[in-house]
Amino acid sequence: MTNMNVYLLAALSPLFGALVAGLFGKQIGRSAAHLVAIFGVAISLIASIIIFVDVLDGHMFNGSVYTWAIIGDVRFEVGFLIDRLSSLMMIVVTSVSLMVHIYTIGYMKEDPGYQRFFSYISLFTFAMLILVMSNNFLQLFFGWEAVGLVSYLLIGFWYKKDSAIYANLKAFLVNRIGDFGFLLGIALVLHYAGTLDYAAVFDQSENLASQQIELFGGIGWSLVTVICICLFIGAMGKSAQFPLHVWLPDSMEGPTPISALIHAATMVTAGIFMVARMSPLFELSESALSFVLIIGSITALFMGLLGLVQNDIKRVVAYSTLSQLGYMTVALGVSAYSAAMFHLMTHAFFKALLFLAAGSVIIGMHHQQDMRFMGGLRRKMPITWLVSLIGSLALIGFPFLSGFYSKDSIIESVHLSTIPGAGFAYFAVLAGVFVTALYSFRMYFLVFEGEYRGGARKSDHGSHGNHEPHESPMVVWAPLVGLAVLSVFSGAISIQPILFGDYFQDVIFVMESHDVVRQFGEHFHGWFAMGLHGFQTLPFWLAAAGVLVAWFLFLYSPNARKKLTLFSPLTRLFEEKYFLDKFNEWFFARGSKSLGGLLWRIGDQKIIDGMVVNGSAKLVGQVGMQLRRVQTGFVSHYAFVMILGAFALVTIWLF
Amino acid sequence: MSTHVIGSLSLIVWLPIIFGVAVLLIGRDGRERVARWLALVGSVLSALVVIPVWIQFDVKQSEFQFVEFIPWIETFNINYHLGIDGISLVLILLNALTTVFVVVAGWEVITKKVSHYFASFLILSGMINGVFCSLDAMLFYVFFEATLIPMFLIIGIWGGPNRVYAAIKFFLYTLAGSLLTLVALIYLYRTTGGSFAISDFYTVSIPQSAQVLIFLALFAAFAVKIPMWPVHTWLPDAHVEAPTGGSVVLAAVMLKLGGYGFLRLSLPIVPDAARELAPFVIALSLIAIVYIGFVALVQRDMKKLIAYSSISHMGFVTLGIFIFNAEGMQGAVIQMVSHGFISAALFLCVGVLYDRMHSREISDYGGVVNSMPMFAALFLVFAMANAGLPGTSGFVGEFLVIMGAMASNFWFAFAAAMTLILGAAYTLWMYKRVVFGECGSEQIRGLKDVNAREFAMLFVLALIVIGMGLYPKPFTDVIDVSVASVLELASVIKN
Amino acid sequence: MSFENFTFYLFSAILVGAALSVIFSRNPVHAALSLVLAFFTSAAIWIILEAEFLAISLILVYVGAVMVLFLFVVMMLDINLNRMKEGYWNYLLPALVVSGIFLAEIIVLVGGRVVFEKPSEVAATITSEGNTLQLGRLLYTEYLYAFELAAVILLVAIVAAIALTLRRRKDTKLVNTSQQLSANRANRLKIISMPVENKRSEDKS
Amino acid sequence: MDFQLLDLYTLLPEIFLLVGVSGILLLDLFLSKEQRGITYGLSLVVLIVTSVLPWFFYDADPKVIMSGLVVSDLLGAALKSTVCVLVAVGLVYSKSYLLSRGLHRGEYFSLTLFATLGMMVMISSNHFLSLYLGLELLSLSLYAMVALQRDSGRSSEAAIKYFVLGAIASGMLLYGMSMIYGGTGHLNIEAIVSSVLSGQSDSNLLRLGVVFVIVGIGFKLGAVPFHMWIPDVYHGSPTSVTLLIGTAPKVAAFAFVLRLLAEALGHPSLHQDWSQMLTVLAVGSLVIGNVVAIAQTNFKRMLAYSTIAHMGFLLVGFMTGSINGYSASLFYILTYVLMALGGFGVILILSRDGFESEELSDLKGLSQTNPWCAFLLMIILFSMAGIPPTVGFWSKLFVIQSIIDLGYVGLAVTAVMTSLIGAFYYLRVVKIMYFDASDSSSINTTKYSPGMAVFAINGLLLLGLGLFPGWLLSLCESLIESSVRTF
Amino acid sequence: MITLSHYLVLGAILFSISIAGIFLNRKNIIIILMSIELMLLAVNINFVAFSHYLGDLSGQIFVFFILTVAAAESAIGLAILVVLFRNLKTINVDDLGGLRG
Repeated sequence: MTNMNVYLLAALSPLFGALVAGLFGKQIGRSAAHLVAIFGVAISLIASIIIFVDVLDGHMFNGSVYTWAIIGDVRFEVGFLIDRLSSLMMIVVTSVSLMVHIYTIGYMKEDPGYQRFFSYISLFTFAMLILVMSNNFLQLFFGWEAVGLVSYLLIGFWYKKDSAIYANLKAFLVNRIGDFGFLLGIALVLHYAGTLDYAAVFDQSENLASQQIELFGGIGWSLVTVICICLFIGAMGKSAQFPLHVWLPDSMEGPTPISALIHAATMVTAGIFMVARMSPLFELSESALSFVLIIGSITALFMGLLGLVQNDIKRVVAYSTLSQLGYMTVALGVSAYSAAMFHLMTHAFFKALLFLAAGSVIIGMHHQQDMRFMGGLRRKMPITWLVSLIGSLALIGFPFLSGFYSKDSIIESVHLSTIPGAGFAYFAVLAGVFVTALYSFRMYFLVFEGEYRGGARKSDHGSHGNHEPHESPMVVWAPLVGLAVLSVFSGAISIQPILFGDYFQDVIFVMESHDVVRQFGEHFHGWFAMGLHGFQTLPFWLAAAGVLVAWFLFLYSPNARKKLTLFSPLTRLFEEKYFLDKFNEWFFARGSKSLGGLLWRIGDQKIIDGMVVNGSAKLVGQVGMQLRRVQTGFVSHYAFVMILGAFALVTIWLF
Repeated sequence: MSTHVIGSLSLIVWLPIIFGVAVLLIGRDGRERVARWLALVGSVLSALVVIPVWIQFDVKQSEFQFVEFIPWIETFNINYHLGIDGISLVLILLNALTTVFVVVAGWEVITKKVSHYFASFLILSGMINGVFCSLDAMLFYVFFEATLIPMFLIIGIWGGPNRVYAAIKFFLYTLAGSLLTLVALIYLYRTTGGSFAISDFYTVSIPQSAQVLIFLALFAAFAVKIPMWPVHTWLPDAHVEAPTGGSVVLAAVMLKLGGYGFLRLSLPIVPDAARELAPFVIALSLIAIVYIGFVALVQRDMKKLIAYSSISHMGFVTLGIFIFNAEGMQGAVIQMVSHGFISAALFLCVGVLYDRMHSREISDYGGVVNSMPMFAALFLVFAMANAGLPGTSGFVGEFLVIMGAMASNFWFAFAAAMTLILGAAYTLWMYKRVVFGECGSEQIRGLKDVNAREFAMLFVLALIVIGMGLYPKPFTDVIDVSVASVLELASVIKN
Repeated sequence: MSFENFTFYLFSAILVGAALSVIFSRNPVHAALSLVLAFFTSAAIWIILEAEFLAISLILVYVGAVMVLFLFVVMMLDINLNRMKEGYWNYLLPALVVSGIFLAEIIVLVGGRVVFEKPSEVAATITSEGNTLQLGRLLYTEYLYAFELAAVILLVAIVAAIALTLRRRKDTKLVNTSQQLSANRANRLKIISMPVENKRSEDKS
Repeated sequence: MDFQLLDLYTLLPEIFLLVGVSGILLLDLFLSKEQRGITYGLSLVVLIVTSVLPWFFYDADPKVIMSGLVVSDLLGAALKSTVCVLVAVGLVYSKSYLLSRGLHRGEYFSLTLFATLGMMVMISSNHFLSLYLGLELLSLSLYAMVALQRDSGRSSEAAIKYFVLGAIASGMLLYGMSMIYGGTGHLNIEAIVSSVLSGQSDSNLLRLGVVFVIVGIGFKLGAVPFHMWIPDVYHGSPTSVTLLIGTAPKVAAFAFVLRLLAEALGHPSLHQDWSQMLTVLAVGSLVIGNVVAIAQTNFKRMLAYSTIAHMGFLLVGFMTGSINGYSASLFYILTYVLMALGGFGVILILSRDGFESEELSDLKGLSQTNPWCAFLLMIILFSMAGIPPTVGFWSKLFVIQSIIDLGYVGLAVTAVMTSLIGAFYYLRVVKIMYFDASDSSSINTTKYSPGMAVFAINGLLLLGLGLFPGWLLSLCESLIESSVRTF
Repeated sequence: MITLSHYLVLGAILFSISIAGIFLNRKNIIIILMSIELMLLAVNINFVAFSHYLGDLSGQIFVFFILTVAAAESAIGLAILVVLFRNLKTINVDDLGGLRG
């Protein structure tokens, strides 16, 4: 049990940092706050590494920390499940988080909410660790919602900005839609399995698979399919899968480190992690897998397309993130969980890199995010340029870079898969490769190559409009370099153990008939060979074509773009994001408000209050006023009534 | 079961009332300070006397504990019969704490008829404890009804502009419900052959048709009190017009009388009817959860919004009770307690704003965080708790009820889970409009952040809310056996 | 038709006629006189019923005292007879319908059952002593309590009537000499100070 | 004829009262206006002594005396003293009101005492004749008292209405009594009972008699549709007289109803008829009383309608014909008169020279000008509305309990639902006192006066009885059990 | 042969006439008072008749007291009427609508 202390240390030290920075931030000052926070995360990283090493030695842990509640026969526990999956996630989370912490020192230097920010990101790290270390659904949900909360806080970090507070509300609500499904999934699990503990649930997975549940008028649904789809709806929210992706681009209103940490590297991958964790359930339902696959491929392709028309540098990266999350989801759909996890890891590094680099550009540009006013930054920000290039290449899957290994594995897995929807998915991921290259290098060329176009907007920038772009301070670029290194090498060194070794052997369960990774592994002859082979594959040439087109349109002959009127309806469609935002705004936001107004004004005020409650009161009052008139004041009328009363009594009772 | 003639429970019931009367007598005009301090001492002492009971309470025992028995009206066998189980205990605790908060909240805000104000709350608190302790149906009813009077005065005297309408509506609405209950109780008295002891009601067998009528009569009172759709419309008015303390007690404790009534009377006394009519109640609860969620979305008045949110949350309580399983029922009880703290806190937050701005309109605010960061942080905790965020007490109840509902029917859980979205939507949208953004006006820029009194109050509440969310086991343990015994009683076939 | 029958029907007819006259005559004096007639005839009927004492007291008390009082009040109060006639017939129909049905109902109930019943034999046996003597004995023995109460009631009537109607006239010119004598300078003449009026009138002009 | 000296002992309260009132009447002739206080004081003394006397001369077992005209029992003793106390308290309330309105006269006090005597006669009567005479003694005194404020058109109007309707009601009651006499051949209650029991009675005549007796009772209590006099008389009379009419005579009327219906006509064959009739009267009273009260703006008039409603409740308990029902009704009437006493009393306390303070709006902001008074009135109002912990709740509860015992659930529901309507207008008064701002400077805000002291006791008694109603209820039950026979 | 019923019917007729009188007279209170006297007369006829046919004198005693009380009642009633007339200068029923509602 000595390990328990390490686990607790890993989980709680960021919380400690968060609390200190948050509650006492004002008192201890800026540097003390960031020191505490970084210290907390660093300890957590070290602990994670220790745990990782321990896990590699074969020490798994599944146990409870404390009992949350006992309801009837069900024990709700808070506990840890430390295995290869969670320890890998811990490393990813803590390392990216540490980089982001360090980077923040420079990025947020002048912000008045400096301590608050550190508190939030440390808190986020804590929440994410709770999520990944959980050994049961309840705690998973705790972490799940907690990261949502911190994401809400961070997107709205600049609470004076209307767009920011709009975006954070939107993010929270869209996530809540996902959580809605997720919670239903948990409820189903609890009801049918009688427990929320992963291991106990997985033990009963066969049993669950054999059951049916009636949802609509007597038609039986496979229970496990319903559970998995419900759970996956949660993942769709958190991992921004179509159509619940709408919050992610808007979340770029938050400070850039957040975009890197939350909206690229860690939080959005929670869904992927969760599905991988639930592989013993998902494997039992082909329908659910197909559903996952279709959603993933739609996201992978169509969200990438949107990246083509964005001008905000962060939004391009955001759509790229969406697209890459789609790739991971596709991998999940074809049961290539390990490939998904692999891509998750590499993506965490290179996407964090890209985001932070974009942040660095933004710093250099004095918080100018519009790419149309950039250009030629290669000379002015050499380090940023270099790491961005590396990141972009990794993203488009240039051989030997980390992205190449993970993405190619996914594409290959899809190719090999036979489950329904795989054909479409294969097309989508291939097309996605071209699109990825196109928007990545569009961004690259617009930002770093060509001439600097920033002068035009000088007047807009008021006080510091005259500043030339400059390289960022070291606290900013040092993490970039670190991440760049990881982006280059992490793929090559880890593909063997993660995909084809036995790394996920005990953690991820894949049915024999679905095991595309194993089939793919039969052709695998080491990372180097794969890299070399990469130059001959279709994806590589698609990517190259993408880069070329980008070069042509955005660097070589910008005027050619204007001639492409053919695509203008498409451009509009992309610019309006398939009109999804407008639809949501109209249907969900406006619709529920008018429904609420209707129910309130008509239902509550008119019918219940107006007619029934006040109506009856008014009725009684009016009857009273009318009856009052009977009391005319004339004594003969009174006598009349009395006599009539006597008359009535005689008549009724004696006849 | 040992019987005391007089003991801790009497202390719990009568101490606040005695202090209330003392405040009334001592705190004349010009002696407001004395009234305040006496009220504070009274409320704190009343809360302290709960502690020994909490400690001595045997969580394993399903019988009523701390029983006291004194004949009261011997002709009709009406007795002063007190006793508690776990469900009562947690609600008593809630009530005792809420009273302290209310006293603190009204400390410097109330300047008119100070002694009356504090006395009303103390007396009310004692009466509510009385409801939770009563084992005699008539005693229960007396306390249940008597609570109307102080609340009526609180709303009417210290309330907002439309307070008269609200107070009278509150009174008559709830009275309308409970009058039928009275008839039902007397009918039960007759059926048992002359006993008002609730435990005798549990054992007497009643034909099904009578059970249904009794159930409906009891339902009338408790549904109005809790309140359920469609008899909820008194609540928004009462909440909006009541002074902060009034809203707090109303939301935090008085609504719970309804839920408590269901658990203590409806289910065990007429189990067959309860089971037969459960789908009906569940339907109403679900309508409440969803319908009211939508209605809350369009409210422009903060208090009204919270009031509607209360109705929606109380929908969880009735849902949890009427799905007849341990998760649901425990969830319902936890939800009652947790909602007590959360809604109290939210109303206190609104009160804090109202004291400064004298407006409850959401549109009058905006950017409060700029001038009141501390307040904004605390407010956020409660807003999130109201939205049912895990880690806060608000989650526990909703979670358990949804879990319980799933055992009953997928679609019940589905509709109940809608609150995840709606609750977040209306709460956070309000939070956004009130707290975030640029300062809406100069007045907001000049707002002072919470003072020590307000901070202490809200901070303690925040600790409770988070504590209950992270570690609800102490609460669930206390109510576990009691819920089990209610369930057992509710599963008996009596007709 | 025996004499008894004849007298009964005759007096009954007069009684009913007089009663109708009471309610239909618009002049209250006529009504009062009709009522007197009704009392007389019913006294006659009571004599048929061998209640001589009551018959006599009916005439003494009612005709002698009560009806005189009525007439006195009628004459004393200045009543506008023309207004008495307005809207008189509007209520005739409901009055006749209700009282007609009422009558029919009562007749069915009380008449239908005992119409063939013979006069009780017992009734004849007690007549030897004389009605007045019997009543008197009862009144001062068994009904002493009631008798005393009746006395109290009459006392109340006296007190009430005096309290209500006896009054000291407000417009009397009676001089209270003691009050006049006790007057002094202070309460006879009151000097009050008034603001000067001139200035205001100057302003106005 | 057994003329026993002992009988007179038993009648000592009545005799004392009569002697007292005669003495006062005489004495008053020799008193100047300034010395009227003596009359007042003496009247109080006489009442108080009279209220004590019954307890020395009652018989635990009902004993019939005065050749069957009077019954001496526990119930009679208790009610007699209650009546005396109520009248005395009423006088205390009225003192300043009477002074300021020229009613502080010997006639007023002697008529009050005569009325009291009438009530006592009613309470202990065992014979239709004494019932009738007691009733008339009471009524005649009251008619006169209503008109006693001679310069007020309003009170003379009220008096004539009261008189005309009262006389009609007496006529009907007598008609009914004559039918019962014809049906049974007796006027003595015990003789009637034995005649009914032996089956020698003529049921047609008897039933017709019952109907008319019900009319008379309905009028006395003010039950719909014989209630029409109540609002006008309550409203038009000087408030002190309203107080008198609204309190003690109700107790006497209860005894009257009890003697007539429960004792004389309590046989199941008759009970069946009159209980149904009473039910109709009760429901009508509950509905009309409560509903019309809502439309009132005058406090006295509102209380008048509320009286009608309360009498409905009383009849609900009475119609059961069971010991439980009678005791519940007795409890109801006793507590009701306490409430009515306070309700009218507060008008007297708050009135001053030239100002009646009888409009509801006169009570505006009473909680600021006279908080203690407002608080007490609030207790009274909540008690009238039947809200625990005031005694009004228990009185309603016991009545409902008695009818549910016999299975009249529908009637019980009607009763409670109408009392919901009733709650509204009582609340409105509380609202006016507590929630509205004071705008009337005319209200008498004197905080300490004998009336105020009595009022405090009165209000707190309602609260105290609400907390400990048991003893009064068992008292009522034993009173009823000791004197009402069951069939 | 004159039976009890004859008298009872006569009483009933008088009673109805008095009721009709009360109904009919909206104008003059005095006539209403007279109608009430008629009603008492009807009652008295009943009592006397019953008393006669039952051979029981208590009925007649009752009538005796009714007469006494009626006299007292009339005195008070007329006194009130006088007071009323002094105050309002009318005894017309239709003018007595000051208290209503």
